[in-house]
Amino acid sequence: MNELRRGLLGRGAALLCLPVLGALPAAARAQGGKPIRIGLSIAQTGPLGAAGKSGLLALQIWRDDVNAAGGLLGRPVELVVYDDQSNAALTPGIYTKLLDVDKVDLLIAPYSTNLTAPLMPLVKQRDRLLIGNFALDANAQIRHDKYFNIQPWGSPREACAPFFMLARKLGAKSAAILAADAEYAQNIAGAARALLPEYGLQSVYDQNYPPNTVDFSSIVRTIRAKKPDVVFVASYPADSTAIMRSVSEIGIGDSVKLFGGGMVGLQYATLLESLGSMLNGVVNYHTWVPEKSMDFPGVREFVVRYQARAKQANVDPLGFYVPPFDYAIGQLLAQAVAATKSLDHAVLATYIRDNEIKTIVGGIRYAPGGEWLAPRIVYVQFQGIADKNLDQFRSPGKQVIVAPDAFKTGEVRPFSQLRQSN
Amino acid sequence: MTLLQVNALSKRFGGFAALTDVSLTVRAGERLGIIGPNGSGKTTLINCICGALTPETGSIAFDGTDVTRLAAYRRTRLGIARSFQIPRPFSSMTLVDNVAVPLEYVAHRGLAGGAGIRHEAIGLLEQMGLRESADALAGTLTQVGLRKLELARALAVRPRLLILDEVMAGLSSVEVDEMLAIVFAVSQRGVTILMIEHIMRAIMRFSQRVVCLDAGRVVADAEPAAVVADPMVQRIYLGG
Amino acid sequence: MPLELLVEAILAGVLLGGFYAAVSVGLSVAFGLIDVPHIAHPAFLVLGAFGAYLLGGYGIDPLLAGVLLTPVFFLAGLALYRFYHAVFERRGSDAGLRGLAFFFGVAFIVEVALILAFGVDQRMVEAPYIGRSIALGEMRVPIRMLVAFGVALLLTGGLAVYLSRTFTGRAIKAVAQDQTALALMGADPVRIKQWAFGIATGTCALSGALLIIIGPVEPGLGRLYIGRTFCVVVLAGLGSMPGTLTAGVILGVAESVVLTSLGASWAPAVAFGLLLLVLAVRPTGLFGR
Amino acid sequence: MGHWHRFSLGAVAVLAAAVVATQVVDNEYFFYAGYVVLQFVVLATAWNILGGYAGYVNFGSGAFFAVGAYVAVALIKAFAAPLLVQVLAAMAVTGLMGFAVGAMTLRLRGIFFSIATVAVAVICETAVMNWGFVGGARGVAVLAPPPMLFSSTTRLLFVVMTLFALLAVAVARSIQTSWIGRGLRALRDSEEAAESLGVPTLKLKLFAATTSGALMGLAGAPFPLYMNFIEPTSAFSLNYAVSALAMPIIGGTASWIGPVIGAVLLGSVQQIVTVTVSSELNVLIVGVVLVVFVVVAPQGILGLLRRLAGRGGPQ
Repeated sequence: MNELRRGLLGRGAALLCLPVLGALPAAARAQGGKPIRIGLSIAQTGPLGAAGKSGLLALQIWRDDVNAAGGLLGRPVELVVYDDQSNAALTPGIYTKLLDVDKVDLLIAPYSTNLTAPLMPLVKQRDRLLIGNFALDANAQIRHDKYFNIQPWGSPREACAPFFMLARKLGAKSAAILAADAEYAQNIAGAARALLPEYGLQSVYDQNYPPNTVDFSSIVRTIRAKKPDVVFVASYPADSTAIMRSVSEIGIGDSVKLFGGGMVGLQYATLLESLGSMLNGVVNYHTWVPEKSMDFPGVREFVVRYQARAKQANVDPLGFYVPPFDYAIGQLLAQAVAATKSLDHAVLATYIRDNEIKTIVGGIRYAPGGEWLAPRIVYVQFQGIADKNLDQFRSPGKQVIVAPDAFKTGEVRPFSQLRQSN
Repeated sequence: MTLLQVNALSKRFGGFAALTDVSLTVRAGERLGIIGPNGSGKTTLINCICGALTPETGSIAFDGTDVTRLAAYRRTRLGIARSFQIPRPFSSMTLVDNVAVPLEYVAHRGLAGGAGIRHEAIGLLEQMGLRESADALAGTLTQVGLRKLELARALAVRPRLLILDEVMAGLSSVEVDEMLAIVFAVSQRGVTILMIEHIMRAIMRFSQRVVCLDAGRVVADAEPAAVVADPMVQRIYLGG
Repeated sequence: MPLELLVEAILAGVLLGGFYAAVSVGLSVAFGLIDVPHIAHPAFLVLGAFGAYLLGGYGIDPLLAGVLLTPVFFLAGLALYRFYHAVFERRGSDAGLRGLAFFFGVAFIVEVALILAFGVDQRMVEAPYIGRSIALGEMRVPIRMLVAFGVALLLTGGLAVYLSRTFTGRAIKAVAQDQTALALMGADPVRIKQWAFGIATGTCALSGALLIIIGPVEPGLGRLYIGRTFCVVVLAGLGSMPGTLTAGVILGVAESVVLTSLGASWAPAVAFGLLLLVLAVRPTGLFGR
Repeated sequence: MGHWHRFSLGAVAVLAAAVVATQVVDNEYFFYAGYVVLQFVVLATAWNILGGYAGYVNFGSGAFFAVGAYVAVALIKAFAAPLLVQVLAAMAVTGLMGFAVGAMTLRLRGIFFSIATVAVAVICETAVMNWGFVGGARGVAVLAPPPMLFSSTTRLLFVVMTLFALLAVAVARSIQTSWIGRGLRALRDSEEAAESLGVPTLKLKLFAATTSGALMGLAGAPFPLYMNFIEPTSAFSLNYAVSALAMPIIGGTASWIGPVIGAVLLGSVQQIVTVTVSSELNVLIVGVVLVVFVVVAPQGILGLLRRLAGRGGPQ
C-alpha cells in the first residue's frame, strides 16, 4: 500500500537522483560465476522512506539467505538498489538505467502505486517481468502479462469488502467515509463508496480532507453530529495518528459500531506504541499479524531475524506489514528461477502464472492481471491495548483478526463498547 | 514662459502632513533653489513632481500638460530628470551601461543601440570627468564619483527640467565648486534647474530665486538675498 | 451547517490558529522585522520538535524541554546570523537571493542530520495533556490545542511587550525601518539584528515542542510549514505580533470552517486564496506599518 | 551582429547532435536522463529571466511546471490534441499565470511576489487534486501515441526538449542583450532610479514574469508523455522550485549561460557521479552544494571562471 502524502509543495526530497548503495553485493559466499543481478528502486527518503527501508531490509535478509544456501543456479545474487526519494518522476529513468546500463537480470517494482504506475508502459514495451511491491491496481490499464503483485489484496473493491461484511454483521445502517485527498486513499474510498449500497448502508458523510491537515477536531465533530453506525477512514500515517487522537479527545459518539478500514500507519511500530490505548476498538486492514491463523511456515523465524537486524538498522522494529511480503518477493523469484533454470522473462512469467509459489506468507497463485487469485486482506481489531508498550504487539490476541472468516481469530466487537471499557 | 506649475499640492503619510497646499511656478531656463530644514517636505515635493509619489490633492503641470497622475517614467520622457539624495547607481553595471539605460529608454527610444549609444554615453561621462572609469562597475565609485554619475545619467535623458536633490552633500569645498561649475554649464545650455541644497554658500551663488519650505508649507519665495533676510526664514534656520 | 457545529468549528479554528501563530512568531521576527529570508525557519521548528522528543526519552515534559532548549537555540541563532551577515549582508546587493539559497541549503542539512540521527519514522511524545480533553458545556476541547493557544499568547504577548517596552526591543523595531537613525541612537544595527535573530531562533525550541505536541513529527515535516508560516507572517503585516496572532487565527478559523463544511479538500486553497487577496488589496498586511 | 550568427550556428549544431544521438546511441537511459537535464535547462533559464535579471524570486516554479503538464493532460483527455497544441496552450496558460501574479504583486517589494507564487502553487495543486477530469489526487495514465520519425517516444521527446531548451536559451539571450535586459538589470539594482531614468519598470517586470511563466509551462508540457502517468504530488514537487532557483545561482545569474551551466552540471553530474552514496546524503549534498556555492562563489561558476580569467567586469 502506498502512503505517499502530498506535501504543501510536494515532498520529494531533493534535486539529486542518486542511487543508493544499500545493497552492493555482500560478496556472496564464495560463489563462482557472474552474479544474478536483481534491480529495484525503493524509497529510502521522503514520505515512503519508512516503509521502503523496512522492505529493503527484508530483501537484504532474503539475499543473504539465498547466497548462504548457494545462490541461484549456482550463481550469487546481487541487489542493485536505488533510492527514488518517494518521487515518481525519478522511476522511469531509474528503471531504464537498471535495464540498459546496469543490465539487471530481474526487476522488482518500487514500493507503492504512484511510483509503479509510470513504469508500466516501459515494462510492457520492453516485455519484462516485474514483481509489484505493494502497488494497488497498477496493472489495471496496461494489462501487462508479466506483472505479478506481491500485495495480497486484489482490487480495491476486494480489499474493502471484508470491512463492510463486518458492518453488516454488526447491524449497521449508516456510514461515514473520510478519505485523504491522495492517490491510495482515493482509490480505496472510491471502492468503499461503491460498496455502501450493496451492504445496505446509507451514506451520511463523505468527505476528502486535504493532505497535511493538522487538526481533525472539526471533522470528527461533524462526523459525530451525523451519528453514523460505521466510519470508514482511508488515511496516511501522520493523519491516522491525528485522527485517532481527535477521536479519543472529542469522542465520535456512541452510535459508531465500526471504525477504521484503510488507515495506513496503524501497522507501524512507532505509531502503535505511542497511540497505545487510543487504538482500542479500531478495525483496520493488515497484511500479517502474529495471530495463530497466520502461522505460515517460516514466517515466525523471519520476523525474529528481521527484528534482530531492524534495531541496528534503525527501521521499523516490528516488521509485520511490508517486510514478510518483500521477503516473499525474493522467494517468488527464487522459486521461478530454480524451477525453470532460466532467467528468460517469458519462461519465468509462464511459470509464475501456472504454479503455486510457496512463501513465508503462504502459497500464492496468480490471477490473470497479476493479482492474487484468492485475495487475502485481513482486518484486525485492536483489543485490550495498554499504553507505552511495544512488546504487547508481538503477542497474539492484541490485534485480533476479525475478517475474513478463513483467518478469523476472534469476534468483532462494537467500537463504542471497547472504547468505554478502557 | 512657465515650464513647471505646481498648484496647491498636499501629501500625507498616515497622520503626518508632509506637504500642505504647496504652489510653485518655475520659468523655463530658471535656476531655482529650494531650502528648508530636515523633514520640511523638500524631497517629498520632488518625489511628487517626478512621479515617485502621488499627491492627494493639487495638480502639477509640465510645459502646459497635466502630469499629476502620470507614471514617473513618462514624466522623464517628457523631459523631467532628477538625481537622488542618496545616490542610487546600478551598481552591478558599468558606468557606460548606467548612462546607456536612459539613452536607450528616453533619448533614443525605439532605435537600435550599439556603438552610437556607447559613444554618446562616454561623451556624457567625459563631461563629468569620469572618462577613465567608464568601464568600471558603478559599485566601485567614490561618493563624488557617484554624484557625478547621477548627474551624467540625468543629463542623458536630455532634460528640460533637471531636479537636483542635495548633489553636494558630503563633498569637500573643492568638490562643491567643481560640481557647481558643472551645473552652471548645464544651465547655460538652457536647461531649467531646480536644486535642493543645504549648503547655503552654494545655493546662494547658484539660485536666481529661492523657495523656503517649512513643515510642508512654502514660507518664502523670493530672490536669494530677500529670502535670507526674511525674518521667518531666519527663525527657522537660526532657531528660536 | 448547524449553528452549534459552526460555533465549534470556529472555536477549534481559533485554537488551531494559535498554534499557527506560535510556529510563525520566530519567522515574524527574523523575516518580518530584520528582513532575513529565513526559509530554514520550519527546519528549526522540526529540530526543536526532535529536541523535545529526545528529552522526552528522559521523562522530561515537552514544554519544559522547549524552555530548556531555548538558550541553546538562541546561541545557535546568534552564530548563524553572524555567519549570514558576514557572508551576505555585508557584501550587499544580492543578499536576498543568495541568502534565500543559503537558508534552503541550511534547511536541507538540518533535515538530513535529523534523518541520520533519528531515522525517517514519525515520532511522538507523551504528556498528560496529549490525548485528553476538557468539557466546555456540550463541547470537548483537546487540551493540547489549549496548550498551543496558551503558548501562542505567551510568545506573541511577551514579544510584543519586549519590542515596545525595552530599549533593545525598540531598537529591533527601529532597525527594521531606519538603520541610520539607529546608529545615531548609539546602537550597532548588526548587533541588534543578531540579537533579534537569536530571539527568532530561540522561539523555535518552544514552538517546535508544540509541533510534536500537536502531532507526529518526521524530519521532512518542515517543508510543509514553509508556506504556512510565511503566509501568517505576510498576512499579519511584517513583524507585528498582534498581527501574527490574528493572522494565525484567521487562517485557523478559515481552515476549520472549510473542513467542517462540504468540500473539506479545498481548505488549503481557501487559506492561500485569502493570502493572495490580502496581497492584492492590502499588501502591508492586517497590522502592517 | 556576429554574436547572433555564432549563437544560431551553435544552436543548429546542438540540435543536429541531438538528432544524430537518437540514431546512433543505443542506450535508452541516456535519453531519459538527458531529457531531465534539458528540462531543467528550460526551467532554470525561465526562472532566471525574472529571478536573475530582474531580481524577483519565483518560489512556485513547480506550480508553473505542473500547470503546464496538466494543461497538456487536459487537452489529451479532451481532444487527444497533438503535442504542438498542448505546448502552445500550456505556454499561454502559464504565461497568463505569470502575468496575473505579477500584476497583483510586482508593484510591491520582491518578497511579496515570492510569497504570492507560493500561494499560487498551493492553490493550483489543490485545484488539480480536486479536478477529477485530469485524474485528481489519484493521478492519470497518459499513453503516448507511437512516435513519429524516432524509434521511441523518449527519443522523440529528447529531441523536442532539446529544441525547447534552445528556444528558451535564445529567448533569454535576446532579452539579456537587448535594451529590455539592460532595463531589467537596472531595476534590479535600483527600481526608483530606473523609473526616474525612463524605464517603465512595471511593464518590464510584467513582461519578464509572463515570459518566464510561459517558458516554465513549456518545460512541463511534454512531462505527461515522458512519464506516461502523472499525479499531483510528483508534478508539484518541491524539487522543481528548488532546482529552478539553485541551478542559476550555482551557474551564475547575470548571463544566459549561467543557468545552462548550472542545470547541466547539477542535473547530470548528480545522476552519474554518486552511484556509491547512500540516499540521505543526496539531500545533504544539495544542501552543502547550495551553501558552499552561495558562500564561496557569489557570482556562481560564471563569476568563478571570470575571476580565474582575471577579468573583473560583468558579462
